Amino acid sequence: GAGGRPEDGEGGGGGGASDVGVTADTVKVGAHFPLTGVAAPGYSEIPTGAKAYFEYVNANGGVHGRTIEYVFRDDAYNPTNTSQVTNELVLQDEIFAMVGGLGTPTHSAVLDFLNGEGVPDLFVSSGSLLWDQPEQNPMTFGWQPDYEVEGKIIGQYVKQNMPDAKVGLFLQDDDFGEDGEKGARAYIDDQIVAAERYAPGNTDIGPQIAALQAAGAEVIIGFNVPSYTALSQLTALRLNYKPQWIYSNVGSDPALVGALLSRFSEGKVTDASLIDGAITTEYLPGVEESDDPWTRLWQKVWDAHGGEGKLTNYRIYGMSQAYTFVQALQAAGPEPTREGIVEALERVGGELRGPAFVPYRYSADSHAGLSGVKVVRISGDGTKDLGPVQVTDNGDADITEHTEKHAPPPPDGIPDVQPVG
Amino acid sequence: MQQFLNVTLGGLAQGAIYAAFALALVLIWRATRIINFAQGAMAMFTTYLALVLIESGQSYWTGFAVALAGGLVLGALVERVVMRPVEGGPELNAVIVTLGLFVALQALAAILFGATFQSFPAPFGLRGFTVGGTTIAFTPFSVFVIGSVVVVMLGLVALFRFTDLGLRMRASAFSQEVARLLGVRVGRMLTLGWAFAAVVGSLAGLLIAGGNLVHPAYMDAVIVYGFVAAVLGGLESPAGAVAGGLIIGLALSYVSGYLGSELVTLAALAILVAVLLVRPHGLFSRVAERRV
Amino acid sequence: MTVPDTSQTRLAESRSGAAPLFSATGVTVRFGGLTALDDVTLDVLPGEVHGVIGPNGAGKTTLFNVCCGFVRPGAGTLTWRGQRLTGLRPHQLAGMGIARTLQGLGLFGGLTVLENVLTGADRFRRTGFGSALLALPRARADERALTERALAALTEAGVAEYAGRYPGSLPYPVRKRVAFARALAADPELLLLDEPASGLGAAELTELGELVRALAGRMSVILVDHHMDLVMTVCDRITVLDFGRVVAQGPPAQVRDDPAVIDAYLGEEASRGGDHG
Amino acid sequence: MRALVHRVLPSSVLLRHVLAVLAALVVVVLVLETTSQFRNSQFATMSYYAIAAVGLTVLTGLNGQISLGHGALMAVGAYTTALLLADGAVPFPLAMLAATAVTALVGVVVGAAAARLHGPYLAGATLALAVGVPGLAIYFDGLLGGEQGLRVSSPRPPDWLDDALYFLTANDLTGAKYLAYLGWGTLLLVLLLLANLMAGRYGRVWRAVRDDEVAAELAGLRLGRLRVLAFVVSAACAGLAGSVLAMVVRLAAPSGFTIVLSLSLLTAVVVGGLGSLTGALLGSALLVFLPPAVTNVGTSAGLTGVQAAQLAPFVYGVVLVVVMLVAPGGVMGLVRSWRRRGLRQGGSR
Amino acid sequence: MAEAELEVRALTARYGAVTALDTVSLRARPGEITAVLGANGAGKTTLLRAVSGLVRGSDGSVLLGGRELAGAPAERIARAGVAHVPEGRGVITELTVEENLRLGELLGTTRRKRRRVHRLDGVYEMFPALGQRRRREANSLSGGERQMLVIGRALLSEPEVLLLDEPSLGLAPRVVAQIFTLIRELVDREGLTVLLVEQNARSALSIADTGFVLNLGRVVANDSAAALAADAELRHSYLGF
Ligand SMILES: Nc1ncnc2c1ncn2[C@@H]1O[C@H](COP(=O)(O)OP(=O)(O)OP(=O)(O)O)[C@@H](O)[C@H]1O
Ligand SMILES: Nc1ncnc2c1ncn2[C@@H]1O[C@H](COP(=O)(O)OP(=O)(O)OP(=O)(O)O)[C@@H](O)[C@H]1O
Ligand SMILES: [Mg+2]
Ligand SMILES: [Mg+2]
Repeated sequence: GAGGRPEDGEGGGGGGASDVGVTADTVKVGAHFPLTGVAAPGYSEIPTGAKAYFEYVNANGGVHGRTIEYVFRDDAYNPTNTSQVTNELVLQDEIFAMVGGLGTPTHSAVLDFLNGEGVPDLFVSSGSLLWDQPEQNPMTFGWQPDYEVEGKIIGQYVKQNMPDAKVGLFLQDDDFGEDGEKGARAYIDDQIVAAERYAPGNTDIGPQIAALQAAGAEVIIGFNVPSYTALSQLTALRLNYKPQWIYSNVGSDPALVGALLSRFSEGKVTDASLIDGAITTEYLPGVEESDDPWTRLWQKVWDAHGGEGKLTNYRIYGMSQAYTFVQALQAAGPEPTREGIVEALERVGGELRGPAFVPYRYSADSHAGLSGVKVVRISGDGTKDLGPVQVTDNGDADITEHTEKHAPPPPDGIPDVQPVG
Repeated sequence: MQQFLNVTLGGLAQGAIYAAFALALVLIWRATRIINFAQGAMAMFTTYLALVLIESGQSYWTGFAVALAGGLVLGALVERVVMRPVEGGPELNAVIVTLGLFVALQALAAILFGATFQSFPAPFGLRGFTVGGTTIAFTPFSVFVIGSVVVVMLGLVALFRFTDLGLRMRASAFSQEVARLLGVRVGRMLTLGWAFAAVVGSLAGLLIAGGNLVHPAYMDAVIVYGFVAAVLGGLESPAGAVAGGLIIGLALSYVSGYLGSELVTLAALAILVAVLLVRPHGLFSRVAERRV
Repeated sequence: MTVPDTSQTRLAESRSGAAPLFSATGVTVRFGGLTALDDVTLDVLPGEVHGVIGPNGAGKTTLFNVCCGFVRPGAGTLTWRGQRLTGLRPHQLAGMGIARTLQGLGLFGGLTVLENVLTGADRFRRTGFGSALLALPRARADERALTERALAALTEAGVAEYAGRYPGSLPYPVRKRVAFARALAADPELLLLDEPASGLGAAELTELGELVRALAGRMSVILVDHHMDLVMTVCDRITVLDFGRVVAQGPPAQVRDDPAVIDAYLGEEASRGGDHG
Repeated sequence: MRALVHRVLPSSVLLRHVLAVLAALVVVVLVLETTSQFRNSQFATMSYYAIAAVGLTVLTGLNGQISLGHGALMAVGAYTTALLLADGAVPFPLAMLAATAVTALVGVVVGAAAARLHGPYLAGATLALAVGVPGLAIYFDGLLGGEQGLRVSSPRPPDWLDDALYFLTANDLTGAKYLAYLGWGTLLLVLLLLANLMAGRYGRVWRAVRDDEVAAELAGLRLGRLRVLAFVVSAACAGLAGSVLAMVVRLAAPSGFTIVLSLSLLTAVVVGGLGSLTGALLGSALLVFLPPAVTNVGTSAGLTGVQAAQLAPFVYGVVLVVVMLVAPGGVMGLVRSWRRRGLRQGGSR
Repeated sequence: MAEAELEVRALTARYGAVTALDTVSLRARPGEITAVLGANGAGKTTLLRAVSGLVRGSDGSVLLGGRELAGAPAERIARAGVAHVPEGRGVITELTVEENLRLGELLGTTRRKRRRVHRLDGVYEMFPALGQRRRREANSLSGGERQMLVIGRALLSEPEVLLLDEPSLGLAPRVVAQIFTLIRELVDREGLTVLLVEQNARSALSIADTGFVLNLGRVVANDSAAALAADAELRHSYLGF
């Protein structure tokens, strides 16, 4: 052979009952998250949630008799680091799959590598549209509803319920804001009077809010991260500007932001929970809905296997992703392979049901994640539904109501998906 | 018009915060000829100290006082333990030590206090004043911020211009050996310089945190603009620091409000380069340089 | 102190008709309200040693600074070999053939003695950045030529044995000589020496005098110093500055006895022949 | 006299450096062939840090100009590479050259502005550069891909090389290893050129300008030009490093070029030993190998993932402080003083 | 008057492997000028630096009026009344002329033990060049003006012991004569103890009372100034005149 190789090389990642990262009694998966630095607050809780759920599953016998080993590493939200830690995860830790790697620019850096190495790249923690490119990136799957879908549903809600309102957009200056804007404009392009963008990291957003106020926006749709929700509320407070706020799911986490803002009252003066009355979207039951059976499950898991701290929505997010991965692993059968799990997701992913109100869009042609959200109003510690759960897809796809009832978790809290063929 | 007013006022309030931070840098520069990159991290640390106290039920002002006192102690401690050996050595070594301190303190805060957002109370109202029926982006807290900055600036000017202590501190900073020969307790001066600067830094930290979110890296943006402001003003001059802070605050606010927030960092670069090309030692420096 | 009396061999008189190598005419410098130089005129003939003396703050170093382009005069002109110099910049000097030592030493602490002197010879380099980057043989030959010059200068200054040392570790007189060698390595036609003798002991002073005299003839020297017996013995002519003005000019003997000079600069005792450090 | 000249100027600089580089190449091959793929990828990472760090050594160590903005210059190189490699028409060596050239050009502009600045003013201006330049990528998001950045398809090993290496070592040439070879090949080349520069006239005059401006000017050195030249050389290295980074990371995005990167480079240079190329290499190794090692130690000591992650920067910061306190001359300073002590004890003088 | 005798006993100082001072003992009496002479590198500067606490790690004993100073930090020694006019660059160039002088004055007032003899105005009178440049940064001064500044500053600190390291360096002959006269007057009037280091042995001995000659870090001669000046052998081998 060329260079004197033996001819019968054993091919790439596929094949063989025991694939990389899988042993007789373990499956190793990994992820990258910002655990230090500016992006760490909040996001660093996600992997602790996932870890807790995996440990819960392991304590209950694992998946096909295998326990799940979960390794997550810090990338400080810096793509250069992401590339390094992903190398470490894939080449050194030899993970079977990447599960829930967080961030658009960060995960972009390892997209080619993971696909090139044939590592399943499941459930990226970002609503970017990048993860849904099955031809180019066959191993990569999105998870949360993408920002465009969310934008569309919010847009339609505004169109139907506030048809005459002047709308301002408050956008993070990256794909997050861009995709959300695209979705919203599909419905309310004519209502939008201003679109203000903030650069992440620049904490003085006074000028943006002042501009929205000057443009006379009565409704502001924010595609922003939680800290900017708080900043936007505080800035508006300073200006005595009281539009109807609509925040994307990412930025709203009522438990977090609400508690934050109410705490300002301890110093002096301000009102309790500024964020009360704001509108947002949901696709998972949150920590505040404490009698939802899913939330009860998460609480149970967290109490038993969590570390320090309380259950938060970030942790629920991580647990939900972990739950989805357990489903996928079950579907991949008793001898999971990297290709097998991808194939299983493509075949049955669309039918999987779990903590989310809406189904996934997984199929051979689509690696897009959850298909919709419901619009809710933040009130007190919880939320009130403003409409039904709605689903749609990217582009021109219509928005339809999702009528299927949200099923509670299985009694033991562990999914039971049958192996695919 | 109203937007212009609000962008301006917002810029002023923000500028005052940069100024507060720049003042701390100027103080430490004049007293020890070191740029303290750990200033922000030290301030963050003492702010957390205040937060812990406030959370445990103490009043804001108790927290405030303890944070300032904590700054004093931390500054002195840092000088004594880690800065002392590098003082008078190559200037880069001091830079690296402060950078290391910065990284370590930030990580330590994340370990001790958690890498999460926490809200920090403000002692005064956060709702803008109402003038003739419209609310402007200027709050009682902004007044407090600007007032504090002015007081600190005047204090520093007085310290360096009129007091013997200020003269001794400067002498120690410029030439340890000569200062020693003149009976100046150089070690004590350097410690004092760091301690004072850390107090001013802590104040800046509290002012930034007030009515805002804190997390271990919340000072990062301010460090950069505060440093830029100090350099702009000429590092030697407290008035320059305040002017630099306000210029940066206002300019960035206008750029952000009228051109786009993504241009803010570029604008800071452009302003700084433009000023330094004309005045390589900042706006307020008076250098009658004799080279030979 | 005994400097060999070389007055017999001095050529200044015979050359006085020659065109000056360098001249400053009507130079005036003000710093704020202070007039450091006031209409100063000075000619340096080829091969002569020209002393400039005067009280502290009289403007001697400033005059050097003007000659070197560090200070832009408010009025007046500089001429180099009959050509008027305008917009002179310090880095041009070496190329023109003018070298200067500093009142402080100005040695490069991070360079060895040899490297220090090599920078003095830098104007003779022929190869550029590209050949240095690739370390072409050309660059090596160039370096070797420069090193030869530098070693020659070091030898002339009597400090070749210290070539590999760093200046910081050397005794003061040796450092002085190294600075001197660096100036010599540029093979100047005009050498400006600013207080070359300060801090030197008696023995070194003598040797310095011999060295300067040995250079005279090969190049012109302007010498500023407060050591009167050095100045008086090595200089062909002396210009005396006081408060930025020229108060006397002429051969040493004449200047020494000028009452104005005695009054402003020498003082009674010194003029009686006492010298000091 | 001739004898003296020969004594102080040992035989051909080029020959000496080429031999050293060849020896280093052998070591690199040995190391890369015997270590795991992951280590290979770490070495690839180290190579671009090191290229930038040796460049910064020229600027800061030799010429005394502090730069807190080299990350921004790396960004220029990385984006240039990303743009050129985008449609696959440009071969990657050409892209690397172009990245170097473009960044060098940027270096001319930045260096010209910086040449008049000193100490903290230069630090401030370059810090603003580090923070400001990534903003460009967001402003021109159409061309530069905004926050998300540009993806880079990193070069794949050509078959002949794969075969040749297999023939030699019986190891496959993986992507990671190829990139590591690419990075280290580039690094060694850069080291060769910089060592040439440093040993010759430029190293000398740069140091002279650093030590005493006035005396340097009197010696006929043009301060401004030499400063700019140092900046350009250093920027070219940064650009090349950015180019390698883009290929190794497969992405050029603003969040990859934060101020942290610039500061890391500076710390690498100083901690390794200011002014020494070897020191810069050591410093870069510290940057790459220390944090994961600490994290792993933390995890095996029973810390949770999050705590272990926070431990890494903590330890890194402490190491910076401790090195500066214990060895003000950096690691190389320490080595040098050991060697000197060894000599003295050996009684060889 | 303060009668502070300065006594140095077996002082040894090293720079790395170089022994710059080798068991040097000497005594300087109040009301006298004690000259320390020797060629370049003899260790004169090191001696003064060791006395004023700038050289770390020296052995031996330095007594001021019987009180041990060796090992004390420089600032304490300065406060004890030892003023050191260092060789060369003793001005803080970034401060103004007046600020430099005020530092000396500050030390003088802290010392409080003596009545103030010197005032800022007195210094300006003594050195008119400084008076005209009060508000200028010392950086702008000429070499000689700097030297005047340092001497003036030392006087303002109201010392009991004055260590002068080549005070004539860079000064015009007339000013040198003036300064030497001034020092002599001070010593006679106030009973100062002066240790005068000079390259120029002849002029130093002309105002000194006693003298010590150093060579390679050791005292090789010690006698009255007149006797030293008269010793032709000594003059030839160590003093160069
Ligand atoms: N850059 C400057 N700014 C202000 N004043 C200056 C400057 N340079 C020189 N001077 C002043 O000009 C005068 C002349 O200074 P110069 O250094 O030329 O004196 P000098 O004759 O060399 O004295 P010395 O013998 O003491 O060295 C001095 O009074 C000095 O204070
Ligand atoms: N910082 C130093 N490091 C190393 N050696 C030094 C240092 N300072 C002085 N020396 C050496 O110590 C010895 C004594 O030096 P010192 O400066 O005390 O002599 P000096 O008599 O004052 O000479 P000069 O007349 O030149 O001022 C000399 O050999 C000198 O080279
Ligand atoms: Mg002078
Ligand atoms: Mg001496």
